[in-house]
Amino acid sequence: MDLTKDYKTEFMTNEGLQNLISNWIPDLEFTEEGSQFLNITVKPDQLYQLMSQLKTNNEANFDYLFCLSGVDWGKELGVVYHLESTTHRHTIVVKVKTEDRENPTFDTVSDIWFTADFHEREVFDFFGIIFNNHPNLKRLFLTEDWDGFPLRKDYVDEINMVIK
Amino acid sequence: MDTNIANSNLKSEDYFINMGPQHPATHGVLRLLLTIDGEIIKKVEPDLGYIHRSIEKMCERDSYQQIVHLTDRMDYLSSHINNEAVCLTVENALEIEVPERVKVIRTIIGELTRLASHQLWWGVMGMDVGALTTYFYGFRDRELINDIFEETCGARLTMNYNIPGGLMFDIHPNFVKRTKDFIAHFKTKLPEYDRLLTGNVIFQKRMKGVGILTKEDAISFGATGPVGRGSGFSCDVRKHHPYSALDKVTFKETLRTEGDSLARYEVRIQEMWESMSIIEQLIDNIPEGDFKVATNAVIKLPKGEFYQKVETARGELGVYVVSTGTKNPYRLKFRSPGFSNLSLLNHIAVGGKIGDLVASMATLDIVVPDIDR
Amino acid sequence: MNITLSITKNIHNWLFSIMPEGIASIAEMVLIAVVYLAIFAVAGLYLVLLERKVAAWFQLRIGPNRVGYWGLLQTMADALKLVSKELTGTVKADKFLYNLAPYFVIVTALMALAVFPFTQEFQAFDINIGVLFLLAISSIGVIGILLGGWSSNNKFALIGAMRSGVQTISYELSVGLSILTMVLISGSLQLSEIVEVQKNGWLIVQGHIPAVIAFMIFMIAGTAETNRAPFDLVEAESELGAGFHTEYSGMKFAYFFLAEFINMFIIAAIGTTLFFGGWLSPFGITESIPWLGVFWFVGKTLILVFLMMWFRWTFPRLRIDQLLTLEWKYLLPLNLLNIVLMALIVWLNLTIQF
Amino acid sequence: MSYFGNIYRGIKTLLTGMSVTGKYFLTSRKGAITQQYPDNRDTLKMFDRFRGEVVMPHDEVNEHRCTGCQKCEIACPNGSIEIIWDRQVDPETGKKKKMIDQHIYHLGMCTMCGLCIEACPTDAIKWAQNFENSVYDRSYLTKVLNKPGSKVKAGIED
Repeated sequence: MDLTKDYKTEFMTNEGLQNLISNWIPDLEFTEEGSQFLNITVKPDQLYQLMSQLKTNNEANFDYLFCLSGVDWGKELGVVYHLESTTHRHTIVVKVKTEDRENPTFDTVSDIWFTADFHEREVFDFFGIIFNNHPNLKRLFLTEDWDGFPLRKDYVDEINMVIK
Repeated sequence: MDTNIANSNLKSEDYFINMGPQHPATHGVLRLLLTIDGEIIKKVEPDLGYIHRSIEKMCERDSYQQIVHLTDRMDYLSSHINNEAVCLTVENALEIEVPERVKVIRTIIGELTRLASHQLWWGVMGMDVGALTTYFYGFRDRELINDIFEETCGARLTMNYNIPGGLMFDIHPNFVKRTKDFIAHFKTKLPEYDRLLTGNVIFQKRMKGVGILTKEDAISFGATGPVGRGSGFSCDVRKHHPYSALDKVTFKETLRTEGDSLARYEVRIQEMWESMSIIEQLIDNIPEGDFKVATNAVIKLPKGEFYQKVETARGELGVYVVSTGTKNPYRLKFRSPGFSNLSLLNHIAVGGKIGDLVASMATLDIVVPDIDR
Repeated sequence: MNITLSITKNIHNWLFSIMPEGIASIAEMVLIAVVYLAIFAVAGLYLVLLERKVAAWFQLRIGPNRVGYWGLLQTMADALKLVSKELTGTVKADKFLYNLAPYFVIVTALMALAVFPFTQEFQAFDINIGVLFLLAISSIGVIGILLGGWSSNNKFALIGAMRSGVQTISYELSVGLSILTMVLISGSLQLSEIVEVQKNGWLIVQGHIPAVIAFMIFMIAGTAETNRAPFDLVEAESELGAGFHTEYSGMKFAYFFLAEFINMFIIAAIGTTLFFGGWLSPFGITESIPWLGVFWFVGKTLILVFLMMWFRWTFPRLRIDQLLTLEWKYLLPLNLLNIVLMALIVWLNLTIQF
Repeated sequence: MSYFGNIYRGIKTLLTGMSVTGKYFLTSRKGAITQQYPDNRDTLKMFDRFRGEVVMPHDEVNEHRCTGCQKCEIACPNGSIEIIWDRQVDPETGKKKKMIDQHIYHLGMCTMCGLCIEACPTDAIKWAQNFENSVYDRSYLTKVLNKPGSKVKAGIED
């Protein structure tokens, strides 16, 4: 097996990626403002379609999900996916947001990238974001009976949290 | 045989075993729920959170200088590299160029940290497969590195030597000599590691073909560091996204294609040689200059999002900062290598024996505080 | 009951002169049992100390050095501590079997000691089926381990106990067959006679190639029989915590622990008796001083014990299937071949005699 | 024949391993790496930069260098430092000046990060190399760094 093959670059610039991806799904938001990567904001119902295309499309081939973080933007809750292609070595950031703070729900990507299994459980644990079709969505770090979602901005725990 | 039992009317239950949170092989407070059939593992479910301190939430309250020391407590065996990750994030966001001297020193200490971490791993690895003596040989050599750290940084484990903008203080006058002495010493000891453990027929039998992870699965599980490279996933951040002085040195990224426990083991042994080579290339020409650049007393990152990845001894550590322009990060996420590496434990352990689970878990080199951030 | 206890003629005669025969023989047996118990409880403790010191020297450490000069009283202190500790147990344990198990282990270990000829006169029990007796006794010990693991109502202990059953039953074959190989050349099952035969040269020399092979198999299988590393799957610290004795504490744990070391001594003693001439001195250099036989016996035994310690502190542990592979695919076929080879050598008179 | 070859190679690797440990066994007298603490307390010297605990050096006339600027208190990530201060009249200049009453240091909360010492503009606090910090009660770990009756050295301004 030729291991150096990994280094062959069919690297795509951010514009190239933008052109490619915007053909798949209409009304995606692209921005590079305030970030070193190309950011795509996608609507929750289109998330799964976009993600599976990012993985399977040969030109994009984002096969490595290196970071999955939940973010509480104050009004909205969302998830940020950092993707890299191990063959082409380009990077992209996908964001998905919802204003529904009571019952935020996105589709799982754990069947596309196995690593998302644990990461989505972590996000569920700390942000209360529910992932549809996740195989084992339950609390990961906290106990089952924990009240609230600690990393949300409106979480209060006057006993254990020291506010400076 | 199995189907006969399943189809019979006999009432049968799964045999559950709680491995941990206090167990010699789980290296800390990791709890594994094992479902076993005799000696064969049917399912492994990690139960985490026994020492979760919510470092990410604490970071949202701390200033950028203060965040650095919290990262010591994540993966305490690569504390210097963790510190470096936060400092690099801040420096890149503020567009500060740190002096060459700082970059070189950071790289040297980073590689020493990697060496120390791998030495400890080697000792514990031997212990997990039942050879208790390795532990002491590993620690004997690690002690020398710890002395170097203690003399220069003031602490042996949680060093907190980096600050945004450089280093807390200059290296100790003895640093160069001690490091060279250590390299000379360790070059004679590392072959001994091979003779004692690697070549041993029992060890080879225990490791070969155990806990196999294919390259596709490694990428999909986000397995980085020696775990990913043992499966042929070229994931060395030092190679692909060089930081500090790593673009000035030549080293080989160790890749193996077998993906079994032995491959992961040998990648780490090889990495120790590479780390020593990196240190040797840098130690004689540490450039003169300042050890830090002045930063504002209150560091405010511009509005935006920043991502920085570094290669710790365990794999790729990512720092994802969302800043709103205040002196605290709005959201800070650590993508820790141990977390992703642990998630594949079930995948590689199912179908093996209990002994295989312990052996492959040892080659994942899990540090629990890194997972329970 | 007409068993010859030949430890010292004087005491024997004295006892029989002051008491009726039946009481005297019982008194003599009790006396000898007490003496053996005292000697080997202390000897076992010092074996533990030796193990700890040897381990320390292998591992660049100093070892116990606080209690007494050079740490000599360390294991005594440990034993005192263990005696004074609370005996804990699980609620749902099978109390009777749980309490019985440690005695099985320690009693069988001490019983086996009775038949060894430490020197010409120093042998409690010179029966003509000594080797067979040893094999029979040593296979009872595993019942104690199985009982302990089963009755503790602990899952780790159960796995450890089951492993122990598998392991001991398999390796007993090899121990037995390698001893049988030596019986072929010595022509007797009586241990004192086996030693007598070796006055013409130790059996490992007399039997040369097959004897060396038998010795190697015996050492491997013997290490496995005593559940010591690299065959310590029964305890397997990094896998099962403490294995079959997870739930034992205090003195009951101490019995298991002591039995392990006495068993190690027994295996080494069998090795000494069968291969290295027992209490005979090399080339008969101290033949004129009979009591020095004890020195030679213990010295040779300790060398073999040290070898087993060396194994333990160097090798990783085998996995359970590899353990069985080693026994059934390597040791057993080799052993059978070896017996044939030995038989041929004895038949064709190719042994080396001085 | 690979059956016997395997046995031969296996035994060879085992003997190689035993030779490594055997060598250390023979040289164990000088090779021991154990530190004989606490027997070696007299000779045990910590490195100069070792972070044991934060202290405030006082000179022979019981004067320290702390002006009470509270920069260390702000820099501390854990709230280990509390400064109780007061505005008092400086006897020399006659002006009102910020003076510390108590510089309280909670060793039990300290993570030895060193940010307070970095932050101090007057080098009033520094690391001490004492590492034997265990006490019988947690409250002993709360220390007042400035000695009773001490005052700030003349001429030190932040």
